[in-house]
This record gives sequence, structure tokens and C-alpha cells, in this order.
Amino acid sequence: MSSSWPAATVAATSVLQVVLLVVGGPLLVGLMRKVRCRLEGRAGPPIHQPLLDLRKLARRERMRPEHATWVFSAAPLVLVGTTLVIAAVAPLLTTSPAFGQYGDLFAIVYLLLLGSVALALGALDTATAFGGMGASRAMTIGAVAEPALLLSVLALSIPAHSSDLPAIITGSLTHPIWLATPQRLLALVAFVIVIVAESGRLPVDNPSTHLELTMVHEAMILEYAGADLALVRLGESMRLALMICLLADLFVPWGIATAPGPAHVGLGLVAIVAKVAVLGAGLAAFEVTVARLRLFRVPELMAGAFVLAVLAVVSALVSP
Amino acid sequence: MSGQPFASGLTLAVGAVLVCAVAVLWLSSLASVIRAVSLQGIALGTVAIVLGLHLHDPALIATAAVVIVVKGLAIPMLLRHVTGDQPLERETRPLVNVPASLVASAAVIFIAFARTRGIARYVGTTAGSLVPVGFAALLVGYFVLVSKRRPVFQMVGILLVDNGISLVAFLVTAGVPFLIELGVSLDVLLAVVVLGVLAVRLRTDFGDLDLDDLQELHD
Amino acid sequence: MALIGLLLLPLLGAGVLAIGRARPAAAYTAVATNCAVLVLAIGVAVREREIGPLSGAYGVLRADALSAFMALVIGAIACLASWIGVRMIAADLAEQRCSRARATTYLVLVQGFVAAMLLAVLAANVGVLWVAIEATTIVTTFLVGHRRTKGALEASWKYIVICSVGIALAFLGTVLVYLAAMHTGGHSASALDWTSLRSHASHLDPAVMRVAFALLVLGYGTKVGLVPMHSWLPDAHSQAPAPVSALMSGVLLTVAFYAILRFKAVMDVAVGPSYSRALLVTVSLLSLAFAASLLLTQRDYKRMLAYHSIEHMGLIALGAAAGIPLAIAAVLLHILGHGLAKSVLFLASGEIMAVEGTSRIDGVHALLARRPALGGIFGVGLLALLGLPPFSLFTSELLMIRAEFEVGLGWAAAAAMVAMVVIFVAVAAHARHMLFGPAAGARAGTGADTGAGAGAGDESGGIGSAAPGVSSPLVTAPLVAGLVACGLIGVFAWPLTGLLSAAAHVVAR
Amino acid sequence: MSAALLAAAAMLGLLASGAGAVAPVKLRAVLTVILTVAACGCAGAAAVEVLSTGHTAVIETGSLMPLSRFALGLDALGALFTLVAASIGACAMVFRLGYAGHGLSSRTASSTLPLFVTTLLLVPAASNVTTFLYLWELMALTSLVLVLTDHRHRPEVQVAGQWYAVMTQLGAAAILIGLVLLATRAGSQSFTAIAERGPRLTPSVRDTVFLLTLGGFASKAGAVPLHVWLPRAHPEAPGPVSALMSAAMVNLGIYGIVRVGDGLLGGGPAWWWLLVMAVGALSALFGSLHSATSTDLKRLLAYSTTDNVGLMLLGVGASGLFAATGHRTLALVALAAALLHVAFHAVFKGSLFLSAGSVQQATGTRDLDSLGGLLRAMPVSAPIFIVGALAIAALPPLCGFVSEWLLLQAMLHGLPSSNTAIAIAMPVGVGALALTGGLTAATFVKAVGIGFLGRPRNEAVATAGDVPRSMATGAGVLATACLVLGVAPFLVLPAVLDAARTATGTTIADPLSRGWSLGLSGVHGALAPGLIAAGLTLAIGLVAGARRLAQVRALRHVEAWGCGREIQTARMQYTATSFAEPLIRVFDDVLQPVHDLDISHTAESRYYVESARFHTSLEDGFERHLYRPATSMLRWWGALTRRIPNGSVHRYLVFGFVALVLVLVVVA
Repeated sequence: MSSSWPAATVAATSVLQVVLLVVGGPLLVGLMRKVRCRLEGRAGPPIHQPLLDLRKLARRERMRPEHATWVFSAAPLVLVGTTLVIAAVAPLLTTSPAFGQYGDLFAIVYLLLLGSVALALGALDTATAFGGMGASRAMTIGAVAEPALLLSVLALSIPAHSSDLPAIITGSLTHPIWLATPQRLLALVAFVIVIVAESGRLPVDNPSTHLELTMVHEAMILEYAGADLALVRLGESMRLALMICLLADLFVPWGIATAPGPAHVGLGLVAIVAKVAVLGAGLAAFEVTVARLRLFRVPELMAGAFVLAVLAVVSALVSP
Repeated sequence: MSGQPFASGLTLAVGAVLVCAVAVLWLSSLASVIRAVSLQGIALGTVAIVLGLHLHDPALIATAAVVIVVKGLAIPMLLRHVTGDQPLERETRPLVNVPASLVASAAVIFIAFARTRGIARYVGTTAGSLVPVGFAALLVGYFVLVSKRRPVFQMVGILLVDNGISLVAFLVTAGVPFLIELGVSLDVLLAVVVLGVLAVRLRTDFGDLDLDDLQELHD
Repeated sequence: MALIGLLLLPLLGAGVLAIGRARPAAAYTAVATNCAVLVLAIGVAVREREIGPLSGAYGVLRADALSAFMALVIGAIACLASWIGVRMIAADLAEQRCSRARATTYLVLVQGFVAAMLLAVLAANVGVLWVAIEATTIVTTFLVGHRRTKGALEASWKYIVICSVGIALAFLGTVLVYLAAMHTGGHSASALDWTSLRSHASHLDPAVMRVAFALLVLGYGTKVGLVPMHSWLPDAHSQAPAPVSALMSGVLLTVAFYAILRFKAVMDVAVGPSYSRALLVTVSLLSLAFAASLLLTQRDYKRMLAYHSIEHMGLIALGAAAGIPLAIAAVLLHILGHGLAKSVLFLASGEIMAVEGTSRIDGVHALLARRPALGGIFGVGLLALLGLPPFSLFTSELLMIRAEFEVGLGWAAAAAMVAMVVIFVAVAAHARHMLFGPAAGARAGTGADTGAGAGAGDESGGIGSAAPGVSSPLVTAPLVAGLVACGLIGVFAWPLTGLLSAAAHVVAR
Repeated sequence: MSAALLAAAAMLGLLASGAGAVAPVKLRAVLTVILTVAACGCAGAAAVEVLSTGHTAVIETGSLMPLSRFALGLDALGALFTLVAASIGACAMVFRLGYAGHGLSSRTASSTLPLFVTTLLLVPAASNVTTFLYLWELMALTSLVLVLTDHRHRPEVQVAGQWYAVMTQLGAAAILIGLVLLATRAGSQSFTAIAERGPRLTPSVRDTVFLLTLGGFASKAGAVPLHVWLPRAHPEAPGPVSALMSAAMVNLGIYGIVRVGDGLLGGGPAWWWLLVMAVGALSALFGSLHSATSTDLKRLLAYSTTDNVGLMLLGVGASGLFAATGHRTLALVALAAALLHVAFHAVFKGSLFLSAGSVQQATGTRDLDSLGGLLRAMPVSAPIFIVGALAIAALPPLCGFVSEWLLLQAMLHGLPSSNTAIAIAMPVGVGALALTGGLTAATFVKAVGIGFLGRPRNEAVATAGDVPRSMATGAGVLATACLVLGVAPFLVLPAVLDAARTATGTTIADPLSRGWSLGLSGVHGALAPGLIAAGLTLAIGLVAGARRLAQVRALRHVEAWGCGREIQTARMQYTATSFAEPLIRVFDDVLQPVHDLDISHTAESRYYVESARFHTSLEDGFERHLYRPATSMLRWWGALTRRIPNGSVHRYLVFGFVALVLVLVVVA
């Protein structure tokens, strides 16, 4: 199957994807901050500020609470590591079927879950109230977000008869009508809600708050410092970028490389950067307009997403 | 013995058995009840004698002798012994009062007559046609067991039931084989003896008891 | 000759006892005669398998496979029960709870009881069978009343009144059978022989036989403990001395059922199986339902065992209702298994009663911790009775249910299963209360002992504190042997299968 | 050869049991363990041989069990379960060597445990109805005895034992009736003969048999609503026993459903399997919800068993549904997924229960709210638990992930079907699976984070040492297996497929591509768990290296941030109760928690609070709304009927009188 895709090209694309995410993740966060500041009438830091922050943090001293164990230190590694693996095996730039050989959408979902679990365990390892609180809330939200996520994946998989990402994307490209079907749109909404929840954005969580009672994600990473904090920040920005990439590939696949060759891949790269930038900006703009939900309203939101996903699956089944 | 005298003699004796049973239900004085039991035993023996004469069966006449000795004489004596020092003891408050029990006995006699005609027809002899009376005596005897409170009445009730069955046995097959009849009579005698011993023991150990006082064992 | 020997052995024991005035040597001689009964019964069974039915005493006694099997059951349980009985009487005498005369009477009567039961199963003639069973009633009445308490008297009164009436009805049934047999031209002396009844069965008048069989089921059912004439059973079993309860529950009930089985064989030929089936299923389901309901809130463990007997008699009746050889073999296996397990349980409960001083379930607790050997035997016995493997009751119940399904009585088997589950629930709750928990009694003593006793595992704690004579190996060994036998029968079949299927074919063809 | 091995296993098991009964107390543990492990080895070897050669190992004899035949016949389906039981049995027995608590060394327990293991090995081999029921009941009985081992010290053990006894007997009764009905109608006891005739029986018989056996087996498997015994009995049993029950015995419930539903009855109408799926989905959700909110470590594990059984049932149900609608290949894949989950669940649940047993032995408690920091105190057992926890949360690269992935794939590929039943069932199944997955992740983050990370919450936990080497070995082997099988599922996949083929009676060639990559043939999309694992290792190594390079100074240990507060105590940590609180709130309609607030006021004024006590408890809804009314109804009935025999001899005689009159009226 991968005969038309030379192994070297595939490997190169993988590396390219990893680099793209490592660099692009922080930039995306910077971009979103910038958009947000602008909309709020402030100048805001430069877009590459997150990268500068990372460089600064990486040199700072690492610290570990006295009661924590190796789990605390390992958590950021796992968080970044899982994201890197996804970046390498997910077809972000091309539809090469080689990318379907290692893992499909379900595998990506479970790898993301591994990262979240690692972070939650790291938080609990600090032996502080904040760590426990953050982990508890994050895992609760994760638990209710999971069905919506998997069902929207299912809805997307139905037309292609596969949960294989290249197959889904290729299918969308060859049958553009799929993209306009109700199930696709319903799944899109559900998917977006889940992305917001999983990446800790407004209205589910506010990444810029450090108010004790409202923190979710920030409470978990409160004890990290130095290189560890840099890794956590890198990891979360990569995850955000990754999910928006997937969103872009699944719902607006045009521009993705369908054939081998540097030109195609380059075009794919440009396309994905543009799409992600637009989507990220849109998300940032949306965040400006909403307030954070109360923690116990979040499950309602997730239930909404779940219902949308179910509707997506049902309409996918009834439509031929 | 055959023909009319046989039939009327048999009917008379059989009828006496039933009448004695009903009388037990009616009477309340223990002494007269025991007398009725004794009479019933003798009537039963008479049935056997009549049948024995009719069938020329010496074994049956021997059986009759056993029956009269055991049921007509020995057991009543035993009962008198059990009642012992209180010969005037009476059943003053039976569970079912006398008029009601007489009505009930009429009912069970009716049932016996209505439902055992088939057996009577099957036996096909003169004696066989009287089988319902035997069943009736049995049921009336059983009713005595159910309705009277004094321990002695239960002994009497068992006797009545047993006599009823013996009557049926005589009527349908002219009795069971002699050896068995001997064993049966012995068993009945022993059972009554045991009951008598228990009754005496009850009275000597725990005073004068009604069966109502024997209700301590239950769940 | 062997058959007469079989009958005379227990009487011989009785004679020795009467002469020896219940002294230990005499008492153990009596036990030895009971063991000899078992050995001889095995011998008879083996011989029967070789040369066919044996007969003796001028045709009064006859032993086919079924009789031999029943004699074997009687022998086995008589061994167990008389052994424990002798120990019990010795203890009673030592503590002056009863006079030597009463002790002698008791032991002699037990021997008479065993002899009467043997006569019942060896009798070639229906009438002799009846006489023998009535004789058991008379003998056991005194045994039930052995303790001479008011409760014991009450129980024996109820026992003899109800059983006499019941057995009288059975006699009426016998008379009607005799009537039918005579009408087929039978000779009066032999008309009531099993062999003659069996051979003339197809000519017996169905209408008369129907009434006769109903009366027989009602009558012998009284002694079996089948509803509606079961009411004497819990009272008598709870008041009688443990060895007597063991004998009654373990064998007497089934000896009475043996009579029903015999008549059923005749009935099935005379009337066809559907009638006896309907009758037996009715009484069996009633018994099961009744036992299940009353076990739910039972407060007395001996009565619990008694109702458990009603349940098992119901099961046996259900098995007999199916009537095919498989079912009858299962019924017989069940008779053996139930006899062993139930007598062990009654004997154990007698010990429990002796050391705990109460027969109330809520008066006994933590037996396993306090008296491990006794509690263990009681617990394992209950498991056996509840029909769990490896005990033979599991196999026999399973076989019975299979047989029910094969003759189309699956619904009855399912209903019985429901009752059995309810019984399981009830018994589990009662057993939990009696068996489990910490040895609170030890806690009242020194605190240090508690820890040591509790930690020592289940074979050491508690024995030292028990009353003298209790849980001595002499008592526990036969009980354990009974349970082991019950377990082994459930696993290793080969010595029994031949006898069982031969016996089954006596009843069902 | 395999038959001889099987017989040897049975003999060794019995020998071990005998040794447990008679050996002196010092030798008891060693002897029973050696003999039982040998039995497991023999049975495992027999199973492997059956799986590799495809021949059925047959042992039959008429001289065991009166009037019936004792028949064993190990086919591929049974061999899979025997293999699983043998692995778990061996590990649990090795673990048992060092396990000191719960009176396991008593004579009773040490002779029962080998017997229990032996029944676990032999039940899947039983090849006729009587043998099956015999072994099945023996298994129930021995496990009951083992659950009750510690009855002297804790009253909860008695309650648990009673629940277990009743529920298992209820189930056994249903199975018994069902199987006997089937055997009678099929005219044979033997499974092979029944399997031939089973499909041709009338639908009503087939339906009855299926429903009865489903009920019975589901109760053994711990599926909702028959699960109530499980969260009581599994926690109260001694460590190795709870592992055996949860990892090996529960499987046999699934085995029974597959054996009867697919094997003996040869599949059935769609509604059977929809029912199975419904039970599965309900069990998965209910189990995971309760396990997410439990604070008792072993109770949590027990509820998660219900959850995983639900997933297996989803797979089994999906398989049956596919078969009923003609999708043979998919049916095979779904069943393989379910069986794979059976095997993997055994592995990770075994390691979890065993290491939970270690924790209990070391600290004397199972309450998560008083544990904490065990990773320091128990440097060997804690990682074992963590590995098991990650596996059960279906996280790559451990084994739970592979089986859940396969399950999802199977359901996904059923979707394009035009069949309405499938179209409704599969999304529901995926939804249940997904919600379960999220909740399980939360559950085990809680279990690991609260119990093993952070600071110890009391002194006993802080000073607990690690357990003897034998215990660590027993649990460690299973934890290693989690990793190995997660990376290389192809080690067991052919066996699982063989088993599924035997069960469904199909001869379809391997529908899953082999080698390092796993996926449905003819469909895009695959999973290469080995490559993912390698990638993860590489990526984490790279990142760790980068962090190392960037690091200028050594890692500094500091006090954690406490809002400026100087001294933080262990009691300030989140507890398991507080961790689960948001979940309880989210699902309070389902869980119906009971809150109890006692406030006592000072004598002087009722405006001042002297003390306040808050108590919250979660009850099993089925227990409250189904079982309690049932028991009180039974009690009511018992009290009612108790009045019938009132002790009066007259009344007793009336019974007979009425009966006599009835006889005369009806019969004469």
C-alpha cells in the first residue's frame, strides 16, 4: 500500500510534523494570546513570546516538592512524549496510508489520555491540596468528555468504514459532499467542544487564572518549575496545536498532500499552518466573548456534546 | 348363615358400629363414651362372626374372637384405667360443640356414602354394599379426633378410625389374612397402651391437662 | 438364613443390653451388632447381585436389590446413631440425668426400632410391612419421650396420634389393594406378597387402586413427613434425643417412603404412571413449599433440620414421581446420602445442644471458632444437605432433575429448584449466625488467650474449653466418617451403581 | 498427551489439597504451593498443546460420579480459559507463599485453595452437563469457603459470604435448570452431541435455555443487576483468593455464556445478543461509576471487575448479533476481542488484586483515605500496581489498550450494516465503552494517586515495608505480562482466534493481520502496539535527554506551595472521597448518595456550634431497590406462614382430615 510512498518521504514527513508541532504549538498559543489582547484592546506580547518563555524556563532550576517521587518528574516527559509520538504517526500533512499503519484515531485518543493521566498523577504526587483538586477536576472533565470524543470519531469513521485517519481524509477529499452532511457538522461541533475541554480553554477552564477555587489545569502544574514547567507548557501547547490540526484535517482537508514529493508536502505544510492559524484565531476570538462556566456546569456542556455526537452517528447511519 | 338373616344381621351389626361412632361424638361423659367404644368393638366382632358363619371361614371367626377380646374388652378396660380416678370426667367444651359436630358428622357420612359407592359396586357382595358405612364410621371417628379436647378422646378417636377401617376390611374382603390381622390388632392395642401410658404420665407429671395445653412446640 | 440373621442381630443386641443393664460392655456389644447388620446387609446385597432375590423364614422375608439397599442404609445409620447413642447414655448416666433402668429401656428400644425397620424393608408381604412400620411408631414414641420433659411428652403425643391415624389410613389403602388383588383371583395368603402383586398388577382394578394409592400416599406419607400429615415431624425431631432423631430422620422416613415406592411400582402397571405421578408431584411440591416457607424464619436448629427433612422427602417424592429407572436410582442414592448427612447433622446438633444448652439458633454463635470440630462437622453437613458437591446429594438431586425433565415434569423440577434456593437462602442465614464470628466466649476470659486462640488456626482453638467428652475423637470420628462416606459416594460410584440400577429396576421397568 | 497432562493436573490439585489437609503447619504452604503450581503447569501445558495442535484432550470415565459419566474434553475455547486460569493460579499461588494474613494457613483454607484452583482449571474442560455442573458447584463451594476464611475477625466477611453464597446458588440453580432442559431436549449429556442438536431445537426451548443460563452465568460473572455479591466478596477474600476470583473465576461466567450461547445452542436470534449487550453496557457503566466513587481499594477493584465484565459482554453480544445477521467474519472478530479482553483482564486484574493484597498485608488497611505515599514505602509492589492500573485504564502500550481497541474496531465495522439492531446497538456500545474508559482512567488515577503517591496519611502506612519476594514475584510476573502482551499481542492472538473459531464453529481464515501490526484484513487502519511502545520509549528518552542537557543545576527538593502556609500536613491532601466528589455530583441522579450532617450546638447558645459531623455514603442502587425489597418480602412470607403450624394437634389432624375428605371426593 505504501509502495507509492517511499519510506524516506514518510520518515521525512514524520520528522517535519514533529518539528512543526514543537515550534508551531507555542507559536499558536502566542497567536491566540495576541488575538485575544487585540480584541480586548491591548497590544499584547509578541507571537513568539511562548518560545522565549520556554527557553527561559528550560534554564531555570528544577524543583520538586519534598514528598514527590519520580512520578512527578516523569509526568512532563510522558506528556510531551505521547504528543511527539502522535505528531510523528498522525497524518497531519499528507494522506499517505503509511500513517495508518501504526495507529488510528482511537489510538490517538488513548495516547492523549495517557498524557492527561500522567499529568494528573504528577499532580497527585505533590501531596498538596491543589494537586489533588486539579487532578480530580481534570479527570472528571476528561471522563465526561471521553464519550463525546469517541462518538464523534465514530461518526467520522462511518462513511469511510474505518477509523484510519488517512482513509477518512482521503474519503472526504474524494467525496466532498461528506463534509457538508449533517453528521459531519454535528460531529464538528461536538469535536470542537471536546477540544476546548481537553485543552483546558474557556469556557471550560481558564489557562490564565490562578485563583485557587477555579483552577483546573493550572492547579495540577502548580509545583512544576524550570525545565519541567517548560515541558508541561510545551506539551500543552503541542496538544492544542495537534487537536486543531486534526480538526482542520478532518473537516477542511483541502491542501493536504495526497501524493509524495517535497512540493506536495510543502503545500500541505503551508495549508495546515494557514488553517490552524485561522482556526486558532477564531477560537481565541470566541474565548473573548464567553465567560468561564461553573465547574459543575461543564458536564452539562459535555452531555450536550455527547448528544450532538450521538445525533451525528445516527444521521451518519440513516444517510446512505 | 345366608340369605335374609345374614343380610339383616350383618346390616344390624354394621349399623351398630356407625351408631356407636356417632354416639361418641354426642356423648360427653367419659364413662359412657368408653361404653360406646366397647360396644363398637363388640359390634365389629359380631360383623366378623356373621361373615365367618356366612363364608364358613374359621379363621374369620378366630379373628372375630381376637377383635372382641382386644377391642371390646381389653381396650375399654385400659381406657377406664387411664381415666382412673376421675370416672365422671366430661368433655365440657369441645372445639366444635355437639350440635355442630352432629351436623358435621351427617355431612361426612353423606360424603362417605356418596363417594364410596363405586367400591361397593366393585366388591359386588352383600357385605360389600355396606362398605360406605365403614367409611362413614372412619370419618366420624376422625372427626372425634379433630373436635375433642380431652386426651382420652384422642385415644377413642384413633380406635374409632381403626374400627372403621377394620369394618371396611371385613366388608370388602372378609378381613385380611389372619396372621396380619393378629399383627394389626396387636399394633393397635400397643398404640393405645402407649397413648394410655403417655396420658397417665401427662397427668401425673403435669397435672390435669387438656390438649390445648400441649401447644408449646411450634415455630 | 441371612435375612433372619439380619433381623435377629439387633434383637440379639437388645438382649445383651437387657441382661447387661446398659453397662458399657453390653452397650458396645449392641453397637457391634449394628455394625454386623451393616456388614451382613452388604453381604446380602452382594449375594443378591450374584444369585437374585433371597428369601427366608418360609417366604415371609424376601430381599431383592431394593430391600438389600434399604437394609444397607439402615445398617449404616444404625451404626452411627447407636455409637453416639451409647456415648450419650453413658454421659447421661455419669451425670445422673437418667436412671439405669431408663437407660436400658432406651437402648433396648433403639435396637427394637432398628429391627422393626429391617423387618419393614425385608418383608415379602404388604401386611407385614404395615405391621412393621406401625411397630416403629410405637417404639419410637417412647424414644421421643425419653427425656420426660413436658415438651418431649407433647411431642410424643402428637407423634403417636398423628402417625397412628396416618398409618391407619395406609392400612385402609392396603385393604383396598387386597380387595383388588383378591378380585384377580389371588390366593388370600399370598395375595399381598410383593411378587404376586407385581405379577397380577395389570389385572388390578384401576378405580380401586386409585383410591388405595391415594390413601397409601397419605398414610405412609405421614411417616415420611410429607405435607399435609407432616406436622408431627418438627416436634418429634426437635424433642427426641439426637441419636433417635438421627435414626428417624435418616432412615425411618425413607423406610416409610420405601413402602410408597413399592406400591408405586404396582400402581404404575395397574393404572399407568400419570396418576401416581400427579399425586406424588402434588404432595412433593406442597412439602417443598411448606418446608421453604417455614425455614425462612426458623428459630430452632433442630427444627430447622426437621424441616430440611421435609424438604428432602419432598424431593424424593418428586424423584419417585418421575418413575423412570434413572429417577428411582437417583431417589435411592438420595436416600442414602440424605440418611448419612442428616443423621450426622442430628448427632452433631445433639452435641451442640449438650454443650450450648439451647436449641435456639440465636443462642448459638461462632461455633467454628469456639468448637471447631463440632462446628466444622455441622457446617460441612449442612453443605452436604444443601446439595453441594462433592457430596452425593448433589449428584442425586441433579439426576432427579434430569429425570423430571425427561418425563416432562420439568416445570415441577423448576418449582422445586425455586424452593431449594429459598431454603438455601434461609439455611445460609441461620448457619451464618451459628457458625461464624469471633470466639466471644474466650474474650470474657483473659485477653491474651483470645489472640492466641484466634490466631492458632481452626484445629486447635476451643477444644480445651469444651465440656468433657465433647468433641472427643470418639464422638467426632464416626461423624466425620459419615460425612466422608457421603462425599465418597458422590465421587466414586462403581461399588454402588450395579446395586442402584438393579434396585431401580425393581421399581421401574 | 494433553489428556494425560490434564489428568495429571487434576491429580496434582487433589494431592495439593490433601497435603494442605494433613501436612504439618510449617510445610503446608510450601507443599500446597509447589503442588498447585505444578498442577497449573500441567493444565497450562495441556491447554497450550490443545491450542497448538487443535486436538481435543478427552478424559472419560464411568466409574466416577454415580450413574453418570465424568467427562472432560478440552477444546480450543476451553483451553484458552484453562490457560488463563493456570497462569493466574500459578502466580496467585506463588504470591500466597508470602501472604500471611486472613488465616489462609489454616488446615481448611490450605486444603481448599488448591481445590479451588483445580476447579478453575477443569471447569472449562468439562464436556458433559453433569461434569460441568459438578465442577461448577465445587468451584462455587470452594471459593465460598475461601471467602469466609477470615470470618472470625471481621463481621463483614460473614455478610459477604452470605451474599456470595446466595447469589451463586441462585445462579447455579438457573444454570442447572437451563442445562438440564437443554440436555434432555437434545437427548444427550455430552456437549458435542448437544452442540449438534442444539440449533435444531424449538425456539421456545432455546430461548428458555439461553435466558436461564445467561442469568446464571451473568451472576457468576458479576454482571448488573446480579453483581451485588461481587463488591462484597472480592474485597473480603484473602489477597490471592480475590485475585483468583476476579481474574479467573469471573471469566468462567463469560465462558459459560459463550459455550452455551455460541457453542451448544449454535447462536441465536438477535434479541438474545441485544440483551447481552444491554447487560454488558449497563454493567460497564454501573461498575465503572461505582468503582470511580469507591474509596476502598479492593472494593474499587471489584467494581471495576463488573465494569470489565460489561465490556466482555459487549463483545460477546456484538459477536452474537453479527452472527445472527450474517456477518460471520465480524462475529469472529468481536468474539476474539471479547476473549482477548478476558485474557488481558485476567492479567492486569490479577496483578492489581495481588498488589492490593500486598498493600493490605503491609499496611493493614484497604482504605484509600488512610493510605498514601506507598511508592516510597513499597518500591516493588507499588510499581506493579501502577502498571496494572495503567493497563486497566486501557493506556498504550499496555495490554488493556489492545483489547479495547479491538473491541472498538469490531463495533465500528459493524456500523455500515443495514440492520437496524446493529445500527442502534453498536453506537450505544461505543458510547458505553467510551464513558467507561474515561471513568476508569479517573478511577485509577485516584487509586494510584491517592494510595501510592503523595504522603502517607498515617504512621502505619509510612513505616510499612515491602512484602516478601514471593509475593512480589507472583504479582510482578503478571505486571510484566501486562507490558509484554501489550507490546506483542500476537503472542496470544492466534490462540484467542482459535478459541473464537471453535466457539462460533466457523473456519474463517485469520481475519486479523498478524505480526507486529494488528488490524482487520481488508480494512484500512491498523494498530502496531509494539511500534507505538518503541516510539513512546524513544520520544520520552529524547525529551528526558533534552531536559538533562538543559539542566544547569541539580534537582532541588523544596516544600510544596501551600498558599503561603508554612507547614503542610498529610491531612491537607485530597483524599479518595474528595477526589471522587465531583463525579458523585455529576452522577448524583444515578448514585443517589446519602449525606448526613449532624450539628450539635453548645449548651449556652444554639448559635454556636460545638461539633459538626458530616457523613456521606454511597449505596448500591440495585441492592437498595431490588434486593432489599426482595429479602423483606421473603421475611414477610416467612412470618406469615409461621403462623400455620401453631402447635395444636387438632389443627394438625385437620390437615389430614381435609386431605382424606379430598381424596374421597376427588379420587373415589
